[in-house]
Amino acid sequence: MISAAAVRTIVLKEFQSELRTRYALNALLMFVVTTLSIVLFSVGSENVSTDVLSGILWIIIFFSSMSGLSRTFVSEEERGTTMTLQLLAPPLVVFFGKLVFNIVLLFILNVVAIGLYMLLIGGFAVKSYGIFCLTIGLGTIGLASASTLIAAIISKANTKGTLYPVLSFPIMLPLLLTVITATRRSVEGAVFSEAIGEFQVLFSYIVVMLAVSYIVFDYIWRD
Amino acid sequence: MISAAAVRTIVLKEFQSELRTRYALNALLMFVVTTLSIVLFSVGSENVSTDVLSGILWIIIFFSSMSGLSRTFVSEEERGTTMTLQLLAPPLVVFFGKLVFNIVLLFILNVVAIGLYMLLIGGFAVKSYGIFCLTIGLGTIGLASASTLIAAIISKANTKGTLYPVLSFPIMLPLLLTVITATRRSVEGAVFSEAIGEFQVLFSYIVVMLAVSYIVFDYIWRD
Amino acid sequence: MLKIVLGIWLTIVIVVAFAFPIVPQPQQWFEYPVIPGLEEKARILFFHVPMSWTTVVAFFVSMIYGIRYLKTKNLRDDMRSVSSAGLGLMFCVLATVTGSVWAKFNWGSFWNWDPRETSIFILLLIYGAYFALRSALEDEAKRATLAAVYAIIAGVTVPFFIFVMPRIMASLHPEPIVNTEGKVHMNATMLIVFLSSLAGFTALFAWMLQLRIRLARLEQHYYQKEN
Amino acid sequence: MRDVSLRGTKLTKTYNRRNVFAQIDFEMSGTQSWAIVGRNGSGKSTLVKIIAGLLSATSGDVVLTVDGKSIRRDDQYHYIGFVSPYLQLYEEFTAHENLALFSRLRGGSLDADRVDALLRRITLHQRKDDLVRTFSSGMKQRLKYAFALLHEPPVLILDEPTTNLDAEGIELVYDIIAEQRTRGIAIIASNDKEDTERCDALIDLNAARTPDSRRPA
Amino acid sequence: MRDVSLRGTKLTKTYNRRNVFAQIDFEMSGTQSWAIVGRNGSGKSTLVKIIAGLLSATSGDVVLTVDGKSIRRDDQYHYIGFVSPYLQLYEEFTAHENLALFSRLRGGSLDADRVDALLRRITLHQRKDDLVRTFSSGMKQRLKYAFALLHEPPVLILDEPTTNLDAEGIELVYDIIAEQRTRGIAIIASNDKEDTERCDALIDLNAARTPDSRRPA
Ligand code: HEM
Ligand SMILES: Nc1ncnc2c1ncn2[C@@H]1O[C@H](COP(=O)(O)OP(=O)(O)OP(=O)(O)O)[C@@H](O)[C@H]1O
Ligand SMILES: Nc1ncnc2c1ncn2[C@@H]1O[C@H](COP(=O)(O)OP(=O)(O)OP(=O)(O)O)[C@@H](O)[C@H]1O
Ligand SMILES: [Mg+2]
Ligand SMILES: [Mg+2]
Repeated sequence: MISAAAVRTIVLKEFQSELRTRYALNALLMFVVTTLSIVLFSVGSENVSTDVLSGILWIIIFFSSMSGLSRTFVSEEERGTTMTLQLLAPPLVVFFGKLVFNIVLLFILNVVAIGLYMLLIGGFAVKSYGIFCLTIGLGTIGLASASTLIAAIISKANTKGTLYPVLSFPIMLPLLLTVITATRRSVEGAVFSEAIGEFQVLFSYIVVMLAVSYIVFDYIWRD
Repeated sequence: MISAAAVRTIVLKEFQSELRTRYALNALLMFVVTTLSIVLFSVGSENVSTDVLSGILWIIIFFSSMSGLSRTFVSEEERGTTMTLQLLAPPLVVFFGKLVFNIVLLFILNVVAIGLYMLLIGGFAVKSYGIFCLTIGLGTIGLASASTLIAAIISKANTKGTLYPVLSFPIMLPLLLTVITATRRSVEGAVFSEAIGEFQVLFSYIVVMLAVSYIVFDYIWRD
Repeated sequence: MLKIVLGIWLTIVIVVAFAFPIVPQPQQWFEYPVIPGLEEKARILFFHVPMSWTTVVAFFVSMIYGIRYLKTKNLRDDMRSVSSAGLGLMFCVLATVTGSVWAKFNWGSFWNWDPRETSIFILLLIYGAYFALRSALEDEAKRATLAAVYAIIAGVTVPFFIFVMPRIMASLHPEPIVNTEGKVHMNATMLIVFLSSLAGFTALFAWMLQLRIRLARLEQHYYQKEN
Repeated sequence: MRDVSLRGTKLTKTYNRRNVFAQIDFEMSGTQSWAIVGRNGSGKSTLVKIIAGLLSATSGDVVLTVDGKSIRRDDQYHYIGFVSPYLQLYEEFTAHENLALFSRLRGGSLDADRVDALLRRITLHQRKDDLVRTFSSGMKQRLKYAFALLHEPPVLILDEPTTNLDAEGIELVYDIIAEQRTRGIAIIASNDKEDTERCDALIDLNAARTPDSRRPA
Repeated sequence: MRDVSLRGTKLTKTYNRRNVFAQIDFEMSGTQSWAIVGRNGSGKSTLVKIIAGLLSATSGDVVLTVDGKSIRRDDQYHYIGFVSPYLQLYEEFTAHENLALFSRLRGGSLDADRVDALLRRITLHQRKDDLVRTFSSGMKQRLKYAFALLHEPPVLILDEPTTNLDAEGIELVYDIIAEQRTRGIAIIASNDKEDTERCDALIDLNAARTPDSRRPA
């Protein structure tokens, strides 16, 4: 049984800690800015297909999530506070606390990234905003739930930083491919019904991920 | 005065530690593979301009280095071994030890990454190898020295967190932009004289970085 | 005993696979029909598909033993899980290599992001990730647990690929023979050989797995003798 | 006062095939205080972690019973207070923020008075708004006691209770232990004779060790 | 035996405007052993870090003189041995690998015999090929002594020397201190009376504290 109050407390703690240390936020923004400008530079003048553009957008987001979200559990592990948390709250409270925090964090990140992206890259003009927003929303949640779970796993491993993309990419690929397609559709100005398939995939992906997390997190969290 | 023997010992220690934690081996290679395939997925079938291709190549390298090198000092700080090192060797020995290690690591990484990149992406065929190799060489050293210094600063930054992005981004960018241009030239088959400008930039970049490191490292390293 | 039977079985499959001619309108029982776009090259079907099939099987076997480990906490199950994954990785590489060699002759290039190539490549990545994770964990119990967990996570994402892939990229692959509409391009002979090859490879996998498990167990005993 | 009992049966812990200890049984109940002793590396911390549910035993199990019904592992945290050198609080927060966080997580809402009382008791009240990062080893150790006592746990587990503490701090610890014995079970794992001599019962891991396990000495 | 002296003049440490201690003077030399005492948070560790050159004082300075000539800060590490709870060795290496590394860094080459002798002395010889990560708190503490003694430093600084150690381990520490007094200076910062009572001289930070500095109590 999970107490909502406890979950909220965890989320708040994460935010407070984040504001104190600015660890994730900085890393996130740095990656976004850096990659964006590199992409900008390399794509430069020529006009690339919307395919590639929406692809690049999500790659940026994926990598930024790597530098930011991947640390949620790692930081606890490194500071040795995992044990403290285990003594304070049941596993699932911790998980959902972290999850919610990650979703919010990633959402902020996405808004920034996409804002800059649209601002800076001319070729990338969204036509059907309904699809676009829904894609961002579902994509964020999906990405966050997957990364939270993977982050929990790598926190126990030796090679944390490098391991994250290695583990998460195959898991997130179906998600990425789907959001990329959906994004492309929104740029090409498709009508909602065309993108319904993608949304079904995204939705079921989220459900499955959460279900699995619910079952396996206990094994990861406890030594 | 810096003892070469001591520097070598530090380098060896780093390698042993990397092998122990399987950083270099599995994870880092899988990392490159993953990153590459991500790019391949997004670029997919269609043929992109050499501009974009050389840009992408360095994005991959940048990410790999970020996930690998940026942690050289952070890991000491997190494990609380900074003090131990301070009691074992003078600051500059530590710095050059880490630097050499980073250069070697990054170089191996680059060779692998570039090898795979050329193998898998048809559009990316280097014409003037002289320029290409020199770019890789200088680029590696430059990237390594920059990340080593930044890594040192980050390691202390947990108290003053905001420093990281503000710092590393402007430092890295000029280097990246230059190597990307140089790489593009090599793919377009430019003659050496055309790329001389880039090389001058790269070279002076490295010199400046090392000079700065030499001066400031002591302050960073000591509390 | 088992291995002898298996040996004979596979030999027959191989011989038959290559010996029987491929003709436009098969009259005799020993003739294969022409599959448009494959012609003579169709013969690799008998090896290439079973391999990729075994890859998938191996992965799920590994996952199931993983789940069993989480239940029993018995390191033996983990050992089985790893062994299966190891074999899976091998078959995966074989399928990819045979596939790409084949692709070279059929499509003119070793690699083009065909859905099935992509899917097997992802399996390759998953296997790689699985072993990367294992090598990053020292404590046996922890390693076993997390590997199992990862196998499960990867397992549940596989179905998504099956659904997602076709939607986003056109296949160069010949009209699937084991396809959804269930229309079969093979005549009886071909199907029989194909299926017996499939069975043969699966049996081969089972046998090798059991070998590896025995080996691992012996190593363990040896280790225990050590200290 | 709640009636608690803690039963361990055939507890064995093995790391990569090397036994730390094997077949340990104990039955703690009522208001007893138990000492866990043994030389360095004998397994005190390991055993204590297993009892607290922070580590799973290789075989055997621990059952915590409160007021007649046995507690699921997921809920154990609710009945256990734990202090040890390898336990870390949030260094980027102040002493007060830490305790406030814990109090919220435990009770659902902040019990300001209790937090305040505890801060005074561990004599960190003037420093309550300084970051834990800036605390001295002893001050951190004191704060851990506040962490452990916040919810008045029926089971209090102390690993090396007096490390880093000055005379005054040690007195405080002994008070806490004495007080705990009026509330429930106190488990003390320590190398320091003084810490353990007052206890009612004792688990000696030097004795419990199985021959196949190597020892530092 | 080398002739060492360590002079501290007007040492003051202030953390964001709060004095930890002020105007501390001392003159250690020959073969003395010095005790640094004071309640939790009085500044023992801070002072000790400053003496070891791991932390810079806000004002005042420490001068280490060996065989008549004073040592630059960058070279101090060469003459100082340091043991403390907040010092960490490389956990991904084995005990032996750690010592080998240190020996190489210090001497330029591995002194196998010395490493071996030290491992025996701290009774970790059987465990020398296990990762430090898997060590118990006391085993880690023992290893730190090997780290500090490897280069037979003229100045040995111990912060809370006996934490985590069992009776046998504590004996070992007292031997080491006694031995150090035949070789040079021993500085012991501790909360435990027993550790410090044998010392020749004493710095009491409770006394040295300036009124404006807040104290935990
Ligand atoms: C790198 C190259 C290739 C790879 C990695 C590859 C991979 C695979 C995989 C994983 C399967 C099993 C999927 C399934 O059973 O549904 C498969 C089946 C098959 N492949 Fe390929 N393949 C490659 C090239 C080719 C080529 C060049 C052809 C023929 C032109 C081909 C024809 C087939 C056929 C006919 C099947 C069986 C159809 C079916 O099972 O639905 N493949 N391949
Ligand atoms: N980084 C820091 N920033 C601010 N204040 C600090 C910092 N480090 C230590 N202090 C303060 O300096 C004082 C002395 O700390 P120190 O660790 O030296 O105490 P100590 O004598 O070692 O205590 P203990 O016996 O508990 O180890 C404490 O009040 C502590 O809060
Ligand atoms: N993660 C681990 N992997 C392998 N061995 C371990 C691990 N943790 C502890 N050990 C071993 O288990 C034994 C007991 O460790 P533990 O920390 O419980 O000892 P302890 O009684 O607490 O000693 P101390 O008095 O020094 O704290 C030690 O020999 C240690 O090497
Ligand atoms: Mg212990
Ligand atoms: Mg101290």
